[in-house]
Parts: sequence; structure tokens; C-alpha cells
Amino acid sequence: MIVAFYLLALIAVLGAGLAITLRNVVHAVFSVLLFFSALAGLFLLLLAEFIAAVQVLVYIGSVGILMLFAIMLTTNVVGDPNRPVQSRGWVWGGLAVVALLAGVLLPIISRTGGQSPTPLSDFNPSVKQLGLVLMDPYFASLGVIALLLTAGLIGAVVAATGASEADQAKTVPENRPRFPNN
Amino acid sequence: MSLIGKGILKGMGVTAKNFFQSYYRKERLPTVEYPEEKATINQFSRNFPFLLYDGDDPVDGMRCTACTLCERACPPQCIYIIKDKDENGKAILSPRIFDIDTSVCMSCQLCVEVCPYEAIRMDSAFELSNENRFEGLLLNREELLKPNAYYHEIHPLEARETDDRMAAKAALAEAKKKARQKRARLAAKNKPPPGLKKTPPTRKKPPQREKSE
Amino acid sequence: MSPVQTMPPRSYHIGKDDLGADILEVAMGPHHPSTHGVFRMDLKLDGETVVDLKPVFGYLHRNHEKIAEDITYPMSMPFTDRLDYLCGMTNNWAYALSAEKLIEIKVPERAEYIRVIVAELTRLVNHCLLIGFFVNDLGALGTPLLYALREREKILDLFEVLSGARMMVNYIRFGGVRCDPPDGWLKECQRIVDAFPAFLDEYETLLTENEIIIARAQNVGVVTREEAINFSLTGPMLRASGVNYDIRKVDRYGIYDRFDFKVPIGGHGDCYDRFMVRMLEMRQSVKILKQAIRDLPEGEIMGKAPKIFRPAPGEAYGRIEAPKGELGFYLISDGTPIPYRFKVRPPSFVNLTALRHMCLGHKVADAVIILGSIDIVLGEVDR
Amino acid sequence: MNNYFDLKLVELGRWIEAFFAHYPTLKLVVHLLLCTLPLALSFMGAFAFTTWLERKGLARIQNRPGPNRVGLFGLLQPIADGIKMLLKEDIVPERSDKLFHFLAPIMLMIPAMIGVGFLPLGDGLHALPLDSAIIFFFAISSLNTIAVFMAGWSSRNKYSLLGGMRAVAQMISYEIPLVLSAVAVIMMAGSLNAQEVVASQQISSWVGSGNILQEFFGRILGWNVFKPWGFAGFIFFFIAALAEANRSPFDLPEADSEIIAGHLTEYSGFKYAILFMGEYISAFAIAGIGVTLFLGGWNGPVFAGLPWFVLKLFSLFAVMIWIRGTLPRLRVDQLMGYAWKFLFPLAILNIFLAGFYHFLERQWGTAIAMLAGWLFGFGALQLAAIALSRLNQSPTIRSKRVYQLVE
Repeated sequence: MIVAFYLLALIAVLGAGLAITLRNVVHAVFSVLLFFSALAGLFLLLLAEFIAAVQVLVYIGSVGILMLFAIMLTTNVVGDPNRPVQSRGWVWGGLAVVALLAGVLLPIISRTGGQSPTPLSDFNPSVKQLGLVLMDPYFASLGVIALLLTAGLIGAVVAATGASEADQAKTVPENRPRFPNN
Repeated sequence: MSLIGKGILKGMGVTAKNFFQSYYRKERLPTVEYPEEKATINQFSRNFPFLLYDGDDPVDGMRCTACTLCERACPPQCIYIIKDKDENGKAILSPRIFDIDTSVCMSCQLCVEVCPYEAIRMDSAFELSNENRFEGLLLNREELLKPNAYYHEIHPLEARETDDRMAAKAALAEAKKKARQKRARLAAKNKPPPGLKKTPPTRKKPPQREKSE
Repeated sequence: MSPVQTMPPRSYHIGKDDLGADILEVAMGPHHPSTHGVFRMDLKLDGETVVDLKPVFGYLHRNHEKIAEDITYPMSMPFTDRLDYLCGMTNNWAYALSAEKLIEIKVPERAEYIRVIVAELTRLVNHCLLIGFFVNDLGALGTPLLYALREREKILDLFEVLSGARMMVNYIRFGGVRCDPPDGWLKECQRIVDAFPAFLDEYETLLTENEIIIARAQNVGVVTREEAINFSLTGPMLRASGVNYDIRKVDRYGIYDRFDFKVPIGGHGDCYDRFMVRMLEMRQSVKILKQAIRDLPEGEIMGKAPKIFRPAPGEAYGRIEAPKGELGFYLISDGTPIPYRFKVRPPSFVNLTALRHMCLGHKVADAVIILGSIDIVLGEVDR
Repeated sequence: MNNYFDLKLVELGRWIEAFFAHYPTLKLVVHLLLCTLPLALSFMGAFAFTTWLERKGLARIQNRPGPNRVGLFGLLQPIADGIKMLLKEDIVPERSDKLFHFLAPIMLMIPAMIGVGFLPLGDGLHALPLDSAIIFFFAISSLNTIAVFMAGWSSRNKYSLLGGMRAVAQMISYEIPLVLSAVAVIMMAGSLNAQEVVASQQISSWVGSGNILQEFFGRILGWNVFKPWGFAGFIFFFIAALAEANRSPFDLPEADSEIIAGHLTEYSGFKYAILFMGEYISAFAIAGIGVTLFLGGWNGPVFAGLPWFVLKLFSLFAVMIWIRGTLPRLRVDQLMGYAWKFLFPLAILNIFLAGFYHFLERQWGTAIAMLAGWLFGFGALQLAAIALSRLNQSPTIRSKRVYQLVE
């Protein structure tokens, strides 16, 4: 269990590190995906299988593929290997990140007292319970969020179709060239 | 109102019919599995040409007289003939070399059509693959010569017609010869024979193309 | 002034599209599975949409016309088999027709009928094979193609019995045909022709109503009436665009005026119409075949052709309605047994000129089926 | 009694594990191996058999005899092919992304194999009996897309890239109708657990009653495919599964007549074999989840359990082969339109119908619900389908064409 945890944690850190250092955009996206899958594994270790499934489905299956799709439309995938990875202010940025992490993580660690993350014995996070929780106390908020997302989706569809029609009108001329003498 | 996917379902019906009928109807499974069973070759089928001979000895019974009509009529020019000569250097009416390059030949049968001696005919053998693509596909006189019996075997109808035609020709020639002899005898009675017989001029062969591999 | 104006270039900006993505240049062929031989289409794609297309051919150039100017007239006959190698019989006929115009040779009645029979059989072979390939280009994994091949075999067997060869027939001669059909051939031919409509019914059930084929082929690669005429398209392609022009009806060469048949005409000029026009033409061919077999007279099969074919100086153009369109042979004689000029007007080469026009604005997959619906044979395009 | 075969298999597993009872770590390892190894091997075997079945079936459809040289009826053909593939040269394009070109086949195999693990193959034969197995299955199967993208992008071939783009677009589009049609089943079963979904597809009051007739039909009539929403859902699921598995008529990513072989163009030898196997096994996995969701899983009369599952799986595959032998391919824009403008609304409508059916069943019993469902629910779906197809087609296609025959 512990070995698996450290292995997955290592993979996650490695993936995250590679994602920001690699110059090749596709490779960078795949390191992000590696990071996501390691995270899903960590969720599984915590017996939070539903969250793990959602992690895979949403982050790898949708977000990752969206990124890949966007990359396929770009031109310069490989990147310039000579350009330095760090920007000028990387020291300050690094310091800020460390400070943030410390601010978030230290209180948590101090509260758990550094114990290994063992699942609670009486807590059985089944899908059924999750569903009950979502459908009973949080039903209203879930409904609002669902409505909002639906509206967003429809808006995106409308925006996309409108744009594509305008696009076509602009770029694709009349399908048939006419003969001057006809 | 038409059912959605009706055309697709109809098409699937056709393929299903073909699937099942391929198990019990011969015309739905027309495959001939080659090395085990060979498709019957009909007697009119043609492939590459071969030379015919009469009798038992291929060279003596050779019908070809090296007239080079086929050589000149061949569209891809795959026939190569050199006339035979006797010890004195005089041309004999038979080919010393008769080659057909089957890698060039396009089986058009024009050589057969122009041949006045019924000497060249189309074969129907088709298993001609060879390990050597240069010499192996260049058939020489010995490989090309096949007996009349073989011709009867592969193209019975055509061979019979050819034989009839040749017999008729031979009979005609015989009759002519007899008539000529008769005339000669008659003439001999009347006139003394001419002293000098003119030899026919031998046609000079045009320079042959190089036969390199 | 040439009658056909050059096409104005379309206002596509090649380079980048509106999203900033590159235009993809794809050289489709000469080893692409569905370019029907060694043919190349240089495509410029925006996503999957064809924005430019350049047909490149010549990979199969065999110097046919030049060779023919070096050899005697009858020696060119076997070479014509290899033009459109699917329809040797009609190629032979077209060449014989133009040679018969150079020297007036009367073709006997029986030979004319046999020529019609073999030509219409060739049309069946070509059309069912073309439809098979067309649907194969649509992605049908060969099932319709193999059904077509199954039926084609039977007709090729007929050709083999008649002429000795299945494809490179070399059967028709100046002034007639090479040999008389052997005993039983006509009966066998009658049997196959009678059974052919059953196959056509099966084929139509499989294909014509299929929603996917309709969705894929309709409104794709449209050529309007005027465009078809200006591109000098011929054959089923022209008729699919709604022009009633069939050389069998226009020239009435041979004895085509004696047969009762109709010409199917399409209304839209798209791939589906080209496919359907061919489908319907096969039924008309069956109709002609039935009449020809019924009426075949006895008699000679060769006219009085000279022993050595040495036409007087002059020129002749003989054309027929080959399965793919107007196939013409243009011969100039200078009085020797060797033609001074030998020119082929191949239907699929001329039909191919409309390819770019038909493909622009469609998807890659459409470019493939449009090429399939043109019905090209590279042996004829490149000669 | 009915599940004799499955029970024996489970017993066999326990018996093997019992040897290692004293070594807990070893026992765990053996347990894991017993869970995974037979599964992997049997599905690879099934892959080999299916390639034979497909070639043979297609051949018969096309009036050919098919492979018949190696072994009886050519049954050893897949093995011969495998040996050939192993011995072939592995060609990697010079300018390809070598790492990804190498990883893509592996990346395709992993999710396919994991996906198979979520299938309840029989009573107790379930490698990964997670509580949310079905959602996990869909999550894992969406990883195929990434592998296909890797293969297409890393090859540095324009056809591969086009194939990869097509694959990604197609797979994420069809994922949605696929999951939505499964949602109806999940809703009705009230569980994401695959075994529970299977169990919900028997008429439990009949099964185990002792009456042979009731036992027989109780194991058939409960299948979701015999319910109006289930039947419609099964059709949507099957269509989406065809697209998800890149099978004809949705085999655009490897459309040989257009883009050579799509993302497979630059693969050869063993890597090609692995990619090919990965695709087949993910097709198996999707067909298997279809069997689980709609065709009653391993339920069936007389010999319930694994044999029924295998039978149903191969029947579904036979239909896929039949379709492959008949239909031409869709175009890329039509494919996307079909998913978004046709399948997606219908699948959502189907979810409502399922709820409606559930409500009726609770109120007035199964008979009324069935009647109403088949009459009105299915009719509504038909109407919606026709309306949608009318909306999506252009008017020229709608009318049947007539051709003039002129003199």
C-alpha cells in the first residue's frame, strides 16, 4: 500500500515536472495525462473509486483530449529546443509557489499529525451514498449547476454554428465557378 | 413514410442470402482452388505460341520454313529467326534459331494468322513461371517444338481443321505436281529440256537486333 | 478563340486558413489503394476539405500512339486491347471502324451482329465492375465488387471461348471479326444474358436504396449540363448530367439503328446519377443483346479486305460509344502500310479533366468517390 | 444447478489459492494472477478466433471460401499470421516520434485489457468487481482515443495524422450517445455495479421458483433488450459501439480507400499486430458491456453463466461482421452529424422514456408499462427519429429520384 502510494506520488510529481519543462507541446500534454492518471491511482488507493473513475473520464478522457485536439490545430508542435525553459523571474515565482504550498499544506499536515492516509473503516464511500448525498441535501445546488452548464453548452453551440456559417460565407466562395460565356 | 434504414436492411438481406447460399449453391461459391483443382481450359483458349512438327523427330518434321512472316508481323517483335544453312553455306528452308521471348510476347495470335505453313500455333499451357526471368522466359526452338498430337490434345477442333486444310493443300500440290509431270512428259516429247535451271535468289536477311538479356 | 474557356481559379487562399492551421498538402498516389492504378492526385486540404487538386498522370505511359506510327495498321490491333484493358472488344471495334473508313470495306451482316453482341457484353463487364469499384471506394469492403467480379467471370469465359483470351481479345479485324463463334456459344451467351437481370436485381437491392450510399453519393461532384458539355465529357458521365448524347443513337454506327433501346438520362449530374445511369444502361444492354442474339444471321464473317492494308493518302476518324464514353481513333495515311499519324481519343482521359472542378470544396473521401465515378482506366488515360 | 460451469471455475480458483494459504503475500499474488491471466489469455484467444471468424464470414458473404489452408477449415490461420507478424521487420519512420511510436500500441492494449476486466463474465467470474464498474469501464475505454492519437501523430505521415484526427473526433463524439444509452439501463437497475445490472435482468420472482417453464423464461424475458426503452437503447448503443470500436460503417480512422490505413499506416510487424489486437479487444470490451447492459449478461436458460456470455458476445460480433460485409462507409461530416444531430437527441429522449416506463411499472404493473412503452414510447422514438432524419437531410436527397429513358 505504502509502496504503491509513493510510486504513484513519484509518477505524479514526475509528470507535473515534465509538463512544465518539456518543449514539445504534445509531450507536455502527455506528461499532464500521466499526472492525471497517477492522481486517479491515488484516489483508488483511498478507495474513492467513483472519484477515480470521474478523474479518468473527465480529466484524461475529456480535458486531455481537448488539449490534444487544440494542439493538432497548431503549427509549431516541436518547439525551440534552444530556448531556455525558465523565464527571468523564475526565482520569485518558485518562492511564491513554495509559500503557497506551505500555507495550504502545513496546516493539513499538522492536523493529521503526519499519519499515513488510511481510509476510515466505518466510512464506505459507495456510489449509492454519493448519489443520495447529491440528490438529497445538495439537490438544489446540483440543479442550478446543471442548468448553468446546459445553458453554457447551448450558448457554445449557438456561438459555434453562427461563427461557422459566417466563416463559410467568407471563405468558401460559390461552389461552382461560372464560365464567362455561359 | 418509410422506415429508417430500410435500404440498409434490404442490403443486409442480400448479403445474408449470399452467405447462406454459398454453403449449398455452386454458383454462389465459384472459387476454384488452384493447385488442387485446375480450372478446365477450353480448347479455344490461347496463351503463348509454339511450333508444330509432324512425325517423330522434332527437327526433321518441322513445318516452319523460316519465311520470317511471323517475325515481321509480330507487334512487340518477340520472334527471332535465323535461317539454317547447309555445309556449302546455302540456305535451307528451316530455321536454325527460332526464339520467342515470352516475357515480351503479348499472345495476340497475329503470328498464327500470317503463317502460311500452319507451323506456329497458340499453346494453352499457363504454368510458365520460371526462376530465371531472362533465359527462362526466352524459349528456343527445341522448347517451342511440339508434336501435332499435342496440338490435337489442346485444340482438337482447330487441329482437325488445320489437318484437313493441310491435307487438301497436299492433295492439291500432289495434283499440281502430277499435272506438271504430265506436262513435262508431254513437253519432253516435243522439246529438249532447257540447259540451265535458274536458282531462285536468296533473300538477304536484314541485320538482327541484339539479343541481350 | 478556343471554344472552352480556361476555368477561373477559385478564391481560396492557400497557406493558412482562418484558424491559423496549415493547409495540408497530400500527394495521393501513385500507390494509393483507390486511385485505380498509378494515378496521383496532389491535394491541398484544409482540414479534410479539398481546396486544390492537381491530377498527375503518365506513370503508365506506354507510347502507344508513337509505336503505332512505326508498325503496320493490323499490327496495332493487339495494342488497342491494352488501352482500356477492361473493354478490349470495344477498343478493337473503334480501331477497326476508323480503319474501315480509310479503306472502304463492307462488313458482312453476321460480323456486324457479332460486334454488337461482344460490345454490349463488354459494356456489361465494364459497368458492373465500375459500380463494384465505386462502392468499394465508398468503403464497402469489396462485397459488391466481388459480386460484380462473379458475374464478369461468366462473360469473360464467353470471350475466351470466342476469341481465345479473356481480356486481351484481339478479336475484331478490319472488315469483320476473326473467327465465327463455335457451336454452343450462342446458346451459352443467351443463357448468361437471360440470367443477367436477376443479378442486376440483386445488385440494385444491395445498393441503390442504401441510405449510406445515397447520403455519400448524392450532391457530390456535381457537373451541370453546360459544364459537362464544355468539359467535352462523354458517355455515362455526360448523360448523368442530363445531356441526351449517345453515339449509338447519334452516329448509328454499325447496325445500332436496328435495335430498340433507350438511353437513360440523369437529372443532377452527381455521383449517384452517374452510378444509376450505368445501372440502367446495363438493363438496356441486356435488351440489345437479346435482340442481337435473336436476329443473328448466317453468313460470312469477313468482308473483302485487301491482303496488304495500304490505304490511299487521307484521314479518317472512327468513333464508337465505348462503355466509358466516346472512344475515337484518328488515322492519317500517307499511302504506305504504316499510319502517318495515329491518335486515340480516350474517353476516360477527357472525362478526367473535370476532376478538379468536381472535387473542390468536398472532402477527401468525396474526392476518392468522384474519381471512382468518373470511371478511369489508367491504361487508357496514359496510353 | 444452472451456474454449474461458473461455480466449478470459481472452485478451481479457490483450490489453487488454497495451496498458498500459508503465505499471504504469495496468495495475494496468485489471486491477482488468477484474476487477470486467464482473462487476458482467453481474450487473446478470442481475438485470434475472431480474426478467423471475420475472414471466414466476410469471405462467405462475398462468395469466397476464405482461409482454408492452415489447419482444419483454416483454423490455425491466426497462429500462422501471428508468427508472420512476429518475424516481420519492424519499420519505424525515420522522422517519427520514436518514443510515442513505440508506446502507442502499448497504450492501446492497456485500456482494452483493463476494460475487459470490468465485464461480469459469469456468476462470480468478475476480475474487477468494483462498485462503480460501469462508469469505470466507460472512463477506461475513453483512453483508447489517446493511444490512437499517439499512433497517428507520432508516425509523421499525413494519412496517419488525418486518421488520428478522425479517430479523436469520432471517439469523443460517440462516447456521448454510448454513455447516454447506458444511462437508461443504469437508471433502471439503480446501480453502477455490473453484477447488479446483470441480476436486475432476470425476473427474480420467476427464477428459483422451481417451475421449469418459469425458470426458463425468467432468465430470458427480463433482458433489457425486450423492453421498449431497452430495445431502442440497445440500437443506439450498438451504433455508438460500432463507431467507438472503429468498425464498419464507422471505420473512418482506418478507411483504406481514403487514407490508406489511417493511424496504422506506418506500423508493421509486431507493433501492428499489437495495435490490431488492441482494437479487437476494445471492440470485445464494448460488445461485452453491451451484452451486460442490454442482453442480460450471463443470464440465460439451461446453462446460465459463462457459456451464455460467450455466445452472446460472439453473436454480437457476428452481426458486426455482417454489417462490415454489407455497408459502405460514412463521410466524416456525416459521421459527426449523425452522432450529434441524431443519436444524441434520441438517446436523451430514450432516458425520458425509461423514466416514464419506470413510473408506469410502479403504478400499474409491468404489463401496462410494456404495452404503453411499446406502443407510445417506441412510437415516439420512431417519430422523433424520422423527424430528425428529415431535418438533417437536404431536400434533394429526400425525394426519390426518377430517371428518364429517352430515345
